[in-house]
Amino acid sequence: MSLETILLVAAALFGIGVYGALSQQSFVMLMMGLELMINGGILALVAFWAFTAGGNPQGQMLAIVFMTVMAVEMALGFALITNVYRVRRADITEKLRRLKG
Amino acid sequence: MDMAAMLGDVIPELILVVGGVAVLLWALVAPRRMQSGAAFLALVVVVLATLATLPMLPALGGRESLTFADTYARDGVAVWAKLIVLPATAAVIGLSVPWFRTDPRHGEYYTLILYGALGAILLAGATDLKEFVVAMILSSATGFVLTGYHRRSSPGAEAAIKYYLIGAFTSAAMLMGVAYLFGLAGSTTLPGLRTGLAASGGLGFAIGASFVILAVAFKMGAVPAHAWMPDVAQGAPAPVAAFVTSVPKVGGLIFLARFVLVLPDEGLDWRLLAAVLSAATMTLGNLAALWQTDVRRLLGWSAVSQTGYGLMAIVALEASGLAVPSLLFFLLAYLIGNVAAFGVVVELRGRTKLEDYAGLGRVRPLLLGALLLAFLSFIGVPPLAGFVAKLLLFGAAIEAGYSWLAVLAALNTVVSIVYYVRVLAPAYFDTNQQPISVLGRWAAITTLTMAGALVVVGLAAEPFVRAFADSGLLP
Amino acid sequence: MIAVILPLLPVVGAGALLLLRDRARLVGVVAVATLLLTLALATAGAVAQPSFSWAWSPMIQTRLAVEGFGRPMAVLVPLIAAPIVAYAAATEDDGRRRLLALLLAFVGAMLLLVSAADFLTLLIGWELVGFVSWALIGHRWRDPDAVRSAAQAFVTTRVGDLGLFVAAGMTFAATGSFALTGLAEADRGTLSVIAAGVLLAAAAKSAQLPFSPWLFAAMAGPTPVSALLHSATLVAAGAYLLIRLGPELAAVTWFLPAVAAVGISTALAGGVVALVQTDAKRALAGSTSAQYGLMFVAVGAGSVAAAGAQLVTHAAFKSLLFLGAGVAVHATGSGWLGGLRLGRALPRVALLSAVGALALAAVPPLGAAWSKERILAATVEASPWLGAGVLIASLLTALYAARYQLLAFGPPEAGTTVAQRYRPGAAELASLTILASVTLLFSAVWLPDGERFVASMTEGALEAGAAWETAASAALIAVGFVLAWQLFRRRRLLTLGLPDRFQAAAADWLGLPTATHAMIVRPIEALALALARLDDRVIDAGVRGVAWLARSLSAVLSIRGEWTFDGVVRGLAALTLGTARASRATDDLGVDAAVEAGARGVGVAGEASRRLQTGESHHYFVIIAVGLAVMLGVLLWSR
Amino acid sequence: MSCYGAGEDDDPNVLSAAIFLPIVAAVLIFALGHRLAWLATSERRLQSLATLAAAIPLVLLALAWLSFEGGGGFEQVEALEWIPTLGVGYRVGIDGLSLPLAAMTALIFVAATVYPVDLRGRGPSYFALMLFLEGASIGLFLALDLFLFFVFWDVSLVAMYFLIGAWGHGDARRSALKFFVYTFAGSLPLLLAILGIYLATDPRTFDMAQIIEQQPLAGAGLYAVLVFIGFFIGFAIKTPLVPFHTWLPPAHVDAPGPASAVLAGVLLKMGTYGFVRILMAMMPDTFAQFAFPLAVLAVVAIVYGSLVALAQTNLKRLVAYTSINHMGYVILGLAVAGAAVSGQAEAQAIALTGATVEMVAHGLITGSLFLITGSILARGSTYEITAYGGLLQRAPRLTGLTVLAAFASLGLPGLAGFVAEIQVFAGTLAVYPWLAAIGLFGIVVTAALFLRMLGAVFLGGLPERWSEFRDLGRVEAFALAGLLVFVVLIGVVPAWLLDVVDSFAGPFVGR
Repeated sequence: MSLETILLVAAALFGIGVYGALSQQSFVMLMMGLELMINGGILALVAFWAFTAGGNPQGQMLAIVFMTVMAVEMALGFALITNVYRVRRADITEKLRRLKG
Repeated sequence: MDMAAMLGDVIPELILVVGGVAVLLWALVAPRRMQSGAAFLALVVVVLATLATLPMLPALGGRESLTFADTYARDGVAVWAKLIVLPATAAVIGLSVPWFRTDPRHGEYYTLILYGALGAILLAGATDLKEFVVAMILSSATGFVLTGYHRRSSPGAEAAIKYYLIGAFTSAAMLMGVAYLFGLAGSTTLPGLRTGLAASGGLGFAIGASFVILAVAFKMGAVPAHAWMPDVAQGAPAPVAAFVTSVPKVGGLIFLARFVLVLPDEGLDWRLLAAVLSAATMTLGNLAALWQTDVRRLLGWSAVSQTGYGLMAIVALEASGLAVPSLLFFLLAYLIGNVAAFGVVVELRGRTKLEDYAGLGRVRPLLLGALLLAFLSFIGVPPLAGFVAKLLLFGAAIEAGYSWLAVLAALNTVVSIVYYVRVLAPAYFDTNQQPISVLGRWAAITTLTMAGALVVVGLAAEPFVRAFADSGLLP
Repeated sequence: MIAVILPLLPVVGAGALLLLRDRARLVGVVAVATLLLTLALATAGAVAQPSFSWAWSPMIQTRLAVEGFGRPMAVLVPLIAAPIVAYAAATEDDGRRRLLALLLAFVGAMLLLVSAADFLTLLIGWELVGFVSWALIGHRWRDPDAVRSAAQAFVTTRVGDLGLFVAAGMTFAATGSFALTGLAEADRGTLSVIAAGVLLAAAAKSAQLPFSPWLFAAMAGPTPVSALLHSATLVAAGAYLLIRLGPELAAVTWFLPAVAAVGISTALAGGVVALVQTDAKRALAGSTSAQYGLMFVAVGAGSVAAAGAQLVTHAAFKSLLFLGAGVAVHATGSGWLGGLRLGRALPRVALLSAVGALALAAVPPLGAAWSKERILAATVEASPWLGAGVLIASLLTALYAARYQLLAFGPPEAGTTVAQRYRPGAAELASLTILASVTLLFSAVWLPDGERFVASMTEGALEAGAAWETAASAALIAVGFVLAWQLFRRRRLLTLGLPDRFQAAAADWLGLPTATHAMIVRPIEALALALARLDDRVIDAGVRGVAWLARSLSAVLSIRGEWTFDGVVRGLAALTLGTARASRATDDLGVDAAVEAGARGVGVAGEASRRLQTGESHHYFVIIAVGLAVMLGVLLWSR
Repeated sequence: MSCYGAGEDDDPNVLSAAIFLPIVAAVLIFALGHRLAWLATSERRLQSLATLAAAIPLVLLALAWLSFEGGGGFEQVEALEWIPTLGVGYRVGIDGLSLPLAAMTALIFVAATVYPVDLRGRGPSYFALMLFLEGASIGLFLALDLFLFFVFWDVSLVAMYFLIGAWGHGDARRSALKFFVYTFAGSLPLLLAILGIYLATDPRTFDMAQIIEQQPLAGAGLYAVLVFIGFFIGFAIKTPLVPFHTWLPPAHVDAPGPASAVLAGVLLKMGTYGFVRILMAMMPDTFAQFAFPLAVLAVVAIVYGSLVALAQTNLKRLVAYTSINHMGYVILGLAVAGAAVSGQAEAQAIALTGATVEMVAHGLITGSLFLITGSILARGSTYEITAYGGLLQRAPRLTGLTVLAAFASLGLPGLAGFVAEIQVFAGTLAVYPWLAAIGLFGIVVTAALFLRMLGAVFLGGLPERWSEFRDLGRVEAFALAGLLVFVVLIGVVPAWLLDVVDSFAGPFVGR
């Protein structure tokens, strides 16, 4: 297992996430896309930490920070989604086109 | 380096943290009629934080250095960032009081505001990627919630979700970028990056840098992650709009400045990148603002274009002595003007249709005056603060050899006149007499104070320019 | 100091008149008194030769001086003006006060002109004379024709003024001052430019070809106005200028011949016009051009003295003739030479006018004859052809002088009687008499000292003519008279038996006015109109460029359609298409306001960039993705 | 600051007072105009008060004129630090160039303020704007600091925008916007150019006198050219020079009479003033490079302006285009003065003097012409020349003053215009003879078009509809007379003005 391969996997995760975010309409799918992207990031980070940074503790802290970020964002995200669903009965982005131009 | 000394470097931040909690507790315990006491409390917190900041001014003997193991800067720029953000926050609180009076439970709103400000401040001081990420999330998260604060407002919800989606998307990219930078440099602190990156370059590095810059662009509402700005401006509660469209920019721009300076010069041409972003942002913002019929949305787009102007300072960093002063002065002038402009909207109970402003001059001459000053300052008409800012920005760009950017900015300014005048002309020339109901003293006072500040800062620019010129930008 | 008071005095008088209430007698008295005072002052000045200079600015000195040929002119102007003003006071009822005031101002301006010792002052006087003449010709302002004629006269002469502008400017450029005396220092090239300017100015003012027609337009003014501007003021200025500057400019080789050429052609053409004109005043106007033509010839022949003498004598008899014609017109209500013949009706006027006619025809021993003879002598000296021309001219002169007198004041046809509508009052007769006696007085020039006196006054030499020349001209005059008398008896004098159309054309300066109107005025007006249209929708490449940019930008941004990755590719295709469309659009733009077009273009771009904000989050994601790609590109490409 | 010459005299702050008293008055009138009953009730009272305020600078500048020594260099300088970090200072002073222009400005503003106009029930704002604009305009001419100069430059645009938009007629708002955007588009290149020259100074300063001393762009090559272009665009739009003139006619036609009097009389001068004060003084050799093309442009403006004016049937457009023609004379004179020729110092000085006098003369003459058009519109409610005729019968005063102004404008000797034009042409003939020859053409056309206008409007038969046409009121007549008196004074005894101007022009061209 070399750094490159892991980075490739990470990139793949990220890419899939991006594609999901771009192609999907449903909020849930979108969130999953974002989730994947973040995971790609975390994976890349850990790989770097292990291979190049030589176990620099900053890396671990960073990883923790990343996970917190993920948690916070997801929590917020679903809160906002439920709210917009309550107000607008919207579960896909298509239905939110009032603010435009 | 002992803990106490280090804590001494972040007293204002601590005050905000503690204060935020205090406000939250108040909001939980206080009965409904006392909710607005939270506002007062928050105001006190802000004032205390400001007072705690003053002694850190280099001019007043504050020493400039990195602290907490090079993860946080207490240099002139960071101090001034606080001194720009905190008054703006205070003003926003002033605007919020009458706006939320009718809202039964809104104490925690002020906690969010305080933490939003804290996020911007931390971002402005961050010299470490962890710090950066945390600050970004703090500021974004509060921003999302504030935008959707009116739970029953449909545009509010829509704006919030859109703001969130773009934020999440870019922050995901940010994480990837941070990971790469850490991987290449083997360190997360900016000084570490400088030494670590000096050797490297190449694709990985480019990915790292651009992903991080993208995230910052989102925070500032710069192309390509600008789309949320008009939506938020239109959908969010007016005071929140004033806050979210301006305060985060302080953190974003200043961190960007710190960040690009550690990128190796012989590596990537970050100046060009910043110039391109600046050009695209100001142009798109102005063009899109041209035909808006909703004043708030118009302000949102103009906020985008303003970010573009601000980026000119980044382009000139270290190539012109005017760069740092122009950066700070721009932020100062812009925040004042933005709060003043949104203040008028607030005072008009959030009236936002263009035609609602016709004949404003006859009924509310002072409000029109405030709007006029704000817009003229955005355009850059002397002797208002905005003019000095533009002067410094243009000067910095020209000195840095980016005259084309200055010329483009000039052309954009001409375009911007048109949409500002589209609001002002009917407001002044029309003479319809129907009374316009307003929100009340607090908002009016705040707005007029801000408008007055535009004149004062413009005429008495010397102390600021001098101080800005003397403040260091670490690392 | 006199030098300053001299031109100011009449102006002050004019001001006084405007303050007076319009009481016919008083006004007239004041006016005439002013002129007499001026006359006395001028005579004193002519003797004392005062001069006065003052600084405009540290760089510009102006100087007034009664010197050289300015001396006789200074005397002549008020001398002639006084009787004319008296006549005007007596005859003109509508706006008398304004008319008299203007006439006085006219005299003042002319005096300023003749006492100018530098180009700047000269130019000032020159243009003021023109301005006052505008006001005078347009005196009957309710009549649109009068207004138009006034404008024509002013503009035409102003074309000439440009010559003086150039002359003044070049003098300053060459010598660093405007002084007339500076001409000597000017180098050849400059001097010939100056000469050209002076000739242009003089020709225009003195109604030489091709400017002559404005003199007809000037007829729109009341009779006294014509009388004054034909004799001693406006028209005289041109000849005066040449007489004053001729010697200095003679250094330019082509100058004198050119002057002579202009002069002789005008003399002949004017003679023809005067001969075929059927309107009394216009006939006289034609003769004016002709007579000034003779002065030009004299200058061209190098004898300013003769020219000067001619100018002075002509002033006297031409004003006399005009006033006479005025009376005739007044009497019959029309100037048509076919319907006058007031010999019986107005015997005294006829008699006085006859004096003028004889002078015009240059019958010895009148002063005019003397000057005419000297002119002939000088020209024969210069070139025989010129001499021949002058001889022909004097034959024409004799003819039209006789024709005019016979048709205007000749014996009426048997049986017809002119209705006695009007009898000239004492004032009119008096002024006529004065002018006639002045004309007669000038005969004194034949006296032994006349020669020297004229020479000293004009500061020029004179050579006596050979006997045969005198004889020849005398013979020609006789021939002319006889011919005229014969035609008169045969009732052919009015038409000279010419076909009407030819006569009409010839009488109207051989169609010159229509020509100039068609060839100069119309084109300029057309051009002006065209430019004005152009200006209303400016086209200038630069701003169109902006329009183009804006529009193509808009075309680029206005790409709709689903934003997916291959959508971007389609986008690129659409971009090229859009650009093409945009450029075509620019051509369609055609000729509407460029600035507006630019603005509109930006506006369109604005619309377009709003479309970018579709409101759909995943579109925003695409934008971000593309932007990110671009950022990466910039970073990588820039290394 | 040694370069201030013989300034520093002991009755200080006259100039600052001239700048700021009207502005203070403006603020007061704006604040109290509606509050104080005795003002709000009577517009007449308000107007006379405003006129008094507007007259203050005139008096002060007259004092300054009396104590003016004309030693060359700036006099009566008042300087204080403003933004020393950037080398910005509040510096005002006078020399032979700015003093006449400032005085002319004050005079025009008095006439414009007292001139009757339809206030549309918002008198206070109107007079406040007028006074504010007066202060700004005077300040612009007195400013000795590029920063200050630009401040006044932009501020005056804003004020004029509101004047046109709120009290104009026809499509006023659009014209006002066009004016604002177009001239602002001109002011930004100006700003960039100012920065360009500022960044070249060492030590960094906006102080005009120091920049003139330093000549920072001497031999700066392309950089200097770019800066020149920036200044040129800025000033050419304001002047305006063909082809940058398209904002002028609509702005004038739709502006209220007094406003267009100010616009033509004062604001246009800011452009030409900038040409001299900044371009010629601070980068002479670059200017010399472009002197000839500039002269050509000027001649184009002269001929073009006069021809287009000739074809106008709208009284106000006609006057507007003659302004373009006259500004052409000014630029021609400046180009000649700045040209790189040797041994013509005399002619160049006279050309510069002429150009300066033309600025003043055009201000007074065209100012009064625009006021007159305002009065005519107020009575006849149309600018169409063909609609009028024979007004002399009903309105001798109006006619007399118009004839005077018109002939002054077409350059009749004895009036101010001639004094300027003859000097410009005398100078030009020495340097660019052929251009001068072409330019002279404009003089004839101007004569033709004014005579045609006079004939069509005031002479000939009186149409029935104007049988009740009112002559000028006393106030109007006085205001116009106040301007035209100086036209005559300058025309008959020019020395008092020419001496002052020459004290600047002579040394400037090194005579």
